[in-house]
Amino acid sequence: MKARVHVTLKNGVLDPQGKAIGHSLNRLGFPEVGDVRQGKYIELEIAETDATKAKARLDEMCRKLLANTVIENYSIEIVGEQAGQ
Amino acid sequence: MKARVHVTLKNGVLDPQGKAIGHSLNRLGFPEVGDVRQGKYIELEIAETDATKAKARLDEMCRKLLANTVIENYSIEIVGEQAGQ
Amino acid sequence: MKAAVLVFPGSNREGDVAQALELITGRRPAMVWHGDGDFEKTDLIVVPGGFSYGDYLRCGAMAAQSPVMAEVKRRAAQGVPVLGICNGFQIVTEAGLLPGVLMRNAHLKFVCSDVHLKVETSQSLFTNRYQAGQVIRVPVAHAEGNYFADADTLKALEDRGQIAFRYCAPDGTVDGPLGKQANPNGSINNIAGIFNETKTVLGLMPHPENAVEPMFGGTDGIGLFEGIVEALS
Amino acid sequence: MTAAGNKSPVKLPNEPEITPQIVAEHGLAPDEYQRVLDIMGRPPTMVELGIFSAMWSEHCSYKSSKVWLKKLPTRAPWVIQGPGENAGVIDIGDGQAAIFKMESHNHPSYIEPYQGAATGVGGIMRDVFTMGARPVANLNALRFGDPAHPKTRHLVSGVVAGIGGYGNCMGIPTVGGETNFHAAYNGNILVNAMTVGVARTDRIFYAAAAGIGNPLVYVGSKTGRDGIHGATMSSTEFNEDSESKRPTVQVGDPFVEKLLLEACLELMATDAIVAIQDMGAAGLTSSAFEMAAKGGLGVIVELDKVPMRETGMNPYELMLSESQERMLIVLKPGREDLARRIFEKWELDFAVIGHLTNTERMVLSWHGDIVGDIPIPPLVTEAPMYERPWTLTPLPAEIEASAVPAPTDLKASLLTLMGCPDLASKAWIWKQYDHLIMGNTAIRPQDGDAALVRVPGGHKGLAMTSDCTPRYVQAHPETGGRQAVAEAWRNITATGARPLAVTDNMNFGNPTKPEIMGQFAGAIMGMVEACTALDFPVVSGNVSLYNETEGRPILPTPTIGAVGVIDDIAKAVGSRLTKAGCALVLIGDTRGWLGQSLYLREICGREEGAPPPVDLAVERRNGDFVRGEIAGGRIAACHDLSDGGLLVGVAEMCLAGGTGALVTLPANIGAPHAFLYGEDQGRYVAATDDGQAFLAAAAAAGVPAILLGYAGGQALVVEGHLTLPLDELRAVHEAWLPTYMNSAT
Ligand SMILES: Nc1ncnc2c1ncn2[C@@H]1O[C@H](COP(=O)(O)OP(=O)(O)O)[C@@H](O)[C@H]1O
Ligand SMILES: [Mg+2]
Repeated sequence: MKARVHVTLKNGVLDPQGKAIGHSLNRLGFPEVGDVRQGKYIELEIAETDATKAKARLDEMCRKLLANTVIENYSIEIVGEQAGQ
Repeated sequence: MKARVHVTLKNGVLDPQGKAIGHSLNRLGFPEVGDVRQGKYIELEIAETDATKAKARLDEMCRKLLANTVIENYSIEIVGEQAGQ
Repeated sequence: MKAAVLVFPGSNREGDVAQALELITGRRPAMVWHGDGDFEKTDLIVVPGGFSYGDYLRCGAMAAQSPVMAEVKRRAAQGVPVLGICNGFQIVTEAGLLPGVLMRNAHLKFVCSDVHLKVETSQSLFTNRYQAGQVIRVPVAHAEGNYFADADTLKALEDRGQIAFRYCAPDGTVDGPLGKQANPNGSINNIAGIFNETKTVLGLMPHPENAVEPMFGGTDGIGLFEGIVEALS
Repeated sequence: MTAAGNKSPVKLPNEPEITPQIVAEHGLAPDEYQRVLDIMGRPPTMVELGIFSAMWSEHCSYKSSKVWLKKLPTRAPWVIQGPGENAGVIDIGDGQAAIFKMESHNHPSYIEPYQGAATGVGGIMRDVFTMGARPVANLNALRFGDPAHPKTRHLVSGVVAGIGGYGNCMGIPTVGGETNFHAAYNGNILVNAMTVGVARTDRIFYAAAAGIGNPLVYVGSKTGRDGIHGATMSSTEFNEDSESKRPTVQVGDPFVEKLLLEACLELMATDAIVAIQDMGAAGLTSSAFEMAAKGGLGVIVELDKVPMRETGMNPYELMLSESQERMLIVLKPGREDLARRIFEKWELDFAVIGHLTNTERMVLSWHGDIVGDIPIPPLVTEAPMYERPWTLTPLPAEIEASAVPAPTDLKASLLTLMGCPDLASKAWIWKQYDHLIMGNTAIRPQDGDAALVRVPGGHKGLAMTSDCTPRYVQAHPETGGRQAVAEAWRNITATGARPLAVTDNMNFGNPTKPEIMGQFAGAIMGMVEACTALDFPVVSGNVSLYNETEGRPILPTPTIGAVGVIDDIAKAVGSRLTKAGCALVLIGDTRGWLGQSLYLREICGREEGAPPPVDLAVERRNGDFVRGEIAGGRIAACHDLSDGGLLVGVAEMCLAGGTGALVTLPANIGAPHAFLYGEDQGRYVAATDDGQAFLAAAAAAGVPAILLGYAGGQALVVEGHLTLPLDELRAVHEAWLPTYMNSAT
């Protein structure tokens, strides 16, 4: 199955990339843009058919590697059986 | 309002990051992980109340700055009025 | 003194630090491959600079999970000194040996240049050859050296004297616009390097190993290595 | 397996008939296609057509340039390998060799600046380490469009980040280069990357295959559909469309290349390798072809064994993919396991994909069927070669100094020049490059005319530089070609090193236009003269043609990369003025040549006149003298004079070392602005402890030299004309590029 993981910075953690993007957008003629935060988006193919099991495993992956829980939150989404293209 | 943008590599474009993450997960005891692709996830606050207008502006932002359309696709999602937390 | 330098796929300053250690200690350090969960007993473990695993995902994240780092953590807990330089700082931080995190430079660009550092304390095995308040010049070369820690952690670091080096102007100024200008990456409180609580683990972004010969970057980095040698022999 | 002979290969499902349109899309002219039919004796299959197209592209075949390149001098007693291999090799003594080359990635960098530049750096490093060298330094020569052009900022930012991203991750210091801006590059930037490596002279690896039956091994990354037909693309002119029909861009993976470097060097330390060749432009096609052709052998490639990144790839894609970070190796028999272990340790793909034959044919098999079968020798011998018509650019009229107005304010004019895009500090660029890693960088960017890097494990230093003054070449290609070589030679000399050899990167417009071909021819003529006169052979190089947009060509840009050696690096000098009290001596004749000068362009707004002439005998005499004085320890700092002339040169020395200077204009110099800003060639400024002794030595050597003044203080002073505090000068010099890059589009 396929899973999607979002990794985002916790509130209160400075996000230099997001800030720079916001600045650039303002400068490029998008004054309406306020706060910008940049995170990561990861798509994974997983050889597992049980969604609950998959979710538990993904949780472990996030804690072990995909997110740095000192500064980041993560969220997991199981997309379904379809093979990724 | 708040918007979410996903920027992902086009099909067929090499994703060194995703590849390395996949390898690393396999090594860390997650053999079930197959293909991994990494993208960007951007949250923006926008001073705009009309969702259609906002979407058009976001499209422009993506083409101008947020995505590199030579190798990346993007998708835009308007989340609604709520202030970002 | 016997030192070990870890080598991960993508490490690239392991040669530089090995060369500096050899120059100063007269002894070639052991090079330890990342897959080796067990390696010879050593007096010092160096985690060198580079782009371990391409610095993909987060700098140091993948290397921090390697078998060799599990062993490093065990030995660090027993008091074996660990020196993490640049990517090594990122790795030991990701591995939990030091608090906080190294984020993308505030200007988002890689930066390679000489910087000035204020030595915050001479009371450590790494800094005993320097005076507290002394200014030294060494290079930095990184894209993610923007040290960050939450307010409580930061306060604890400051209160316990765990700050090792701060970026400063050539005259030692850390505060104000001069201090801000001297900071190459936007790190909080101009932090360039920190200790763990027992001051047996040092992580720093700058490269003292590239400042050990007069013609090749100056000699201000020598003190760090000499200090370690003295403390450990 | 025997070669299929005349038997037609198997057609693949859905394989189209070759139509004139398909032929044209492959960049083959009708007469070229006729030649394909004659060689094959039958219509080619798609994969065969693709192979002809790639091999006969301008990029791989040098069909327009070969007749001219042959004229370059390539020999000297210290040349181990001249052009024709992956990189040039020179002997630097003590059993060591320097291996180096420069290569362009112009078109890809315009389309996708970060990845285009990054993969350019990756490619040139592979060219060097494939020969057994560990890279010790990178350089890059960049030409961008007008800073005011809407695309320029984005291109600068992406290209610089890409070069840094790749080189920094590899751990190879990027120590030098050059960066110019000119509207002629608006639609066609130049990204020329150079790598210098060091190897033992008895451990150099070549591409020529040998040993019938020996296994052909593929290592590195998997093959994807990256940049298919990149080689063909870089051989055709750009038009408005090419942005929309962007081919798949190659993405670089510097992490994998770092592993590939270490794995290759580890394998090279064994005796397993017969031949090795990186997969660059035209990927598997050109690498397999070149190895077989150089060895006079044939090869069978079992394409289904190639490691693939994507499903459903076909032979055509596999042969033409330009996926990065791949190498092809011919192993000695029985060494497969040893090699496999090394590459697997480094987590790289390894596959035996074929073997050598005695047939002189390239046979491609796909799941047991023969899908391609091409005779190798005619592909090389029958490759198109053109003597394209050419008309030389006439020498423009000389511009007398009296016809050029003096500045109303000397100080303002100096500040304008020091802050103009071509002369402003490029620190914003080179600070994004790790120029210190490896701990061997003795002269950093901006601290000398050439970068100086210690040869690992000794006291020798390698000096390296890249130079070209395109506006001179445009005005008069022969003079410009001569000048580019002379400036490179001079830059190396100014550090105290002996200039040894050259790599070039010939960037020009559409060669089917006689005036463009004439620029090429003229530049080569000038280079031939200069390389010959200065004993400065060309050992490697690269040609990039069709650098035009909408019919507007770039300035002709024959970039010269050069390498020299100094036996005792401690004796080298940079251009930093650090010692107050030193005498400043001007070496070489000053006529006050303002034609094509930056003064004329930046202050008077005129790009006119004949470029400064280069007298090669004088160049050599002056340079040999300077080098001798440096060796004798009588020079503390030295700077060659080029862009901007004398006053700019002195200002750069002051800024680099943080010491001011007091200059007193000698009598009888004519117009001061011509003396101060003229770009006469063959000149240096040297700082020396004993000015009088120095002048006497110069006189004895027949070298013109005059005392200019003294180092000291914190201002640049030209007595009676100018007093400029260094802080003010520095602010202007350093502000332009960061300010430009940080300002809104
Ligand atoms: N793209 C670049 N990459 C690295 N270094 C550069 C680049 N462009 C300029 N530099 C450095 O900036 C300095 C000034 O360049 P340039 O004016 O071309 O020098 P020179 O006139 O002495 O040849 C040199 O040290 C050069 O190596
Ligand atoms: Mg130059």
